[in-house]
Amino acid sequence: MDFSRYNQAEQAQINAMIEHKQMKDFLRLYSNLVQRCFDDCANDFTTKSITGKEEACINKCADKFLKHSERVGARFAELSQQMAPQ
Amino acid sequence: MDFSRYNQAEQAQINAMIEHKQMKDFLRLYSNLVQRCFDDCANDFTTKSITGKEEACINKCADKFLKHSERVGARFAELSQQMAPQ
Amino acid sequence: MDFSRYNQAEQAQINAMIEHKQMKDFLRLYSNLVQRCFDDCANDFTTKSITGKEEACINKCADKFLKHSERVGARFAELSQQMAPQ
Amino acid sequence: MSFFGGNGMQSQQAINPQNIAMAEQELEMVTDLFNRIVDSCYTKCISKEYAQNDLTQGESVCIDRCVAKFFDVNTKVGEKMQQMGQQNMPK
Amino acid sequence: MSFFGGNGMQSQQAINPQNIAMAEQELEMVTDLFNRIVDSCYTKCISKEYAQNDLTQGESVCIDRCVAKFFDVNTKVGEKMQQMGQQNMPK
Amino acid sequence: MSFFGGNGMQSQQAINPQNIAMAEQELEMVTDLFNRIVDSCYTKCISKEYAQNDLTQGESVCIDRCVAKFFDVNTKVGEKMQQMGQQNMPK
Repeated sequence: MDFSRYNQAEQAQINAMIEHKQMKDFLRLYSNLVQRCFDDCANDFTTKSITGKEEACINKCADKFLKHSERVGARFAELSQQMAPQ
Repeated sequence: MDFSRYNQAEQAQINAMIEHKQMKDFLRLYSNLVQRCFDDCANDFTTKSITGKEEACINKCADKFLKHSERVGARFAELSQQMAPQ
Repeated sequence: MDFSRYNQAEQAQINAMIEHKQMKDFLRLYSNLVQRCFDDCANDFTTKSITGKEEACINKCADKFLKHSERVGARFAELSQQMAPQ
Repeated sequence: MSFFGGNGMQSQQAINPQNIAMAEQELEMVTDLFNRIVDSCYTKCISKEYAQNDLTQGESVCIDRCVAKFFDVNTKVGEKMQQMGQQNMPK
Repeated sequence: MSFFGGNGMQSQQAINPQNIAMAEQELEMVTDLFNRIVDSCYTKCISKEYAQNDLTQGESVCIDRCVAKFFDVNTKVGEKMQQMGQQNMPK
Repeated sequence: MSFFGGNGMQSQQAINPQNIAMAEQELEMVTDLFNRIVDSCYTKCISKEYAQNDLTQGESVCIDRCVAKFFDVNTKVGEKMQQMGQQNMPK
């Protein structure tokens, strides 16, 4: 995204908006991760604490989800840059 | 949630915000219920009015959904309270 | 929706709100369409450009999705009108 | 944007923020209902084979009935909840 | 709506907009967590046959455990992410 | 929060609310696109067996292609809709 066409006062306000949005996006990523890993890993409701097997699954799921998001972010940034001049 | 660290003026504003949010949450619960029960119960598109069988299904689905939400709410409140002092 | 009970100043503000919302709804429709047609049509990840077969599928999916939304919109408007006097 | 550039007629009338908030909520509910119907009826009625660009006769009829049924369910559930008058949210 | 009609007590105290924003975010997170638990545990625990209006004994027990487990997972993932202290968003 | 505490430089320039609204909408669209790609490509590419903590070679390659394809579809659908220039929303 290129906001250089706006004046400095506007850019300052836009930057504050972006910062606020990044916080919200981070929280959204976090709660998406929790729900997805819960849905994929928690399947035994004979106990109310998570089992060792479930915990191992959740750990791997959380790692994969974060690495996945990071990789999508990298590709997304590259492709956005390529499209910018068009 | 404990907002006692804020001053009274702030708490008044926060309470107004909570009230507004409860209204929105109630509407969200309602439309979630409608969509879920429709998806689970309406499967016969040879008619345009709901059949007796579909209506019975929707009634049970709506009751279960509300009781489910209520039970989740009760457990949620208990667990939130337990975690608060940490 | 009938906002004739409000005064003209209020109606002007409500109309601005409706216009803003229509823009947002259009963007939401668009990104929903993209995701749905991608999910339904893109299944070959041995290439990074979309194949001829995928493109044909996406074209049909996009057309159907728009015609579907249009038809739902028409029925929705009729039924809303019928219910208004109640 | 509606805060700027009022005309003469508007400046003579007071805007009640509660009326605006009510209109906003009504708009929100109608849009949400529409979006949910689009989603549910697409899943119920549209074949994922995408054999042609037009809706088939069967798909069209299915959509009409699906929208009508969704309205029906929405009304019935609304009546039911009004009867109960109960609330199920975390405080 | 909270901008209008303050009482005497309120007018003597300053409202810090950052405190309000923090409270709003906290409220948002708690509501979001609640809604996700309702969704996930409904899918995990409630039979789609809808044979009666009440929750069965099995469904009730499942809900209790499901909510407890979701809290558990939420805490564990939170601890894990704090350890990593990393951020994965597009700039 | 941007309403409070402006500095000297800012106070000399006028803020056009329409520019801010446009920037907000652009930001919204980019974030929404990113989130949808994360969701769709996770479903398409990541094995639910969770056998290890790292992405496999196959998963990594799949993600790269999936993101590229999603961009492609996004562009193609955009062009198609511009051609049609039609609108399908309830009034």
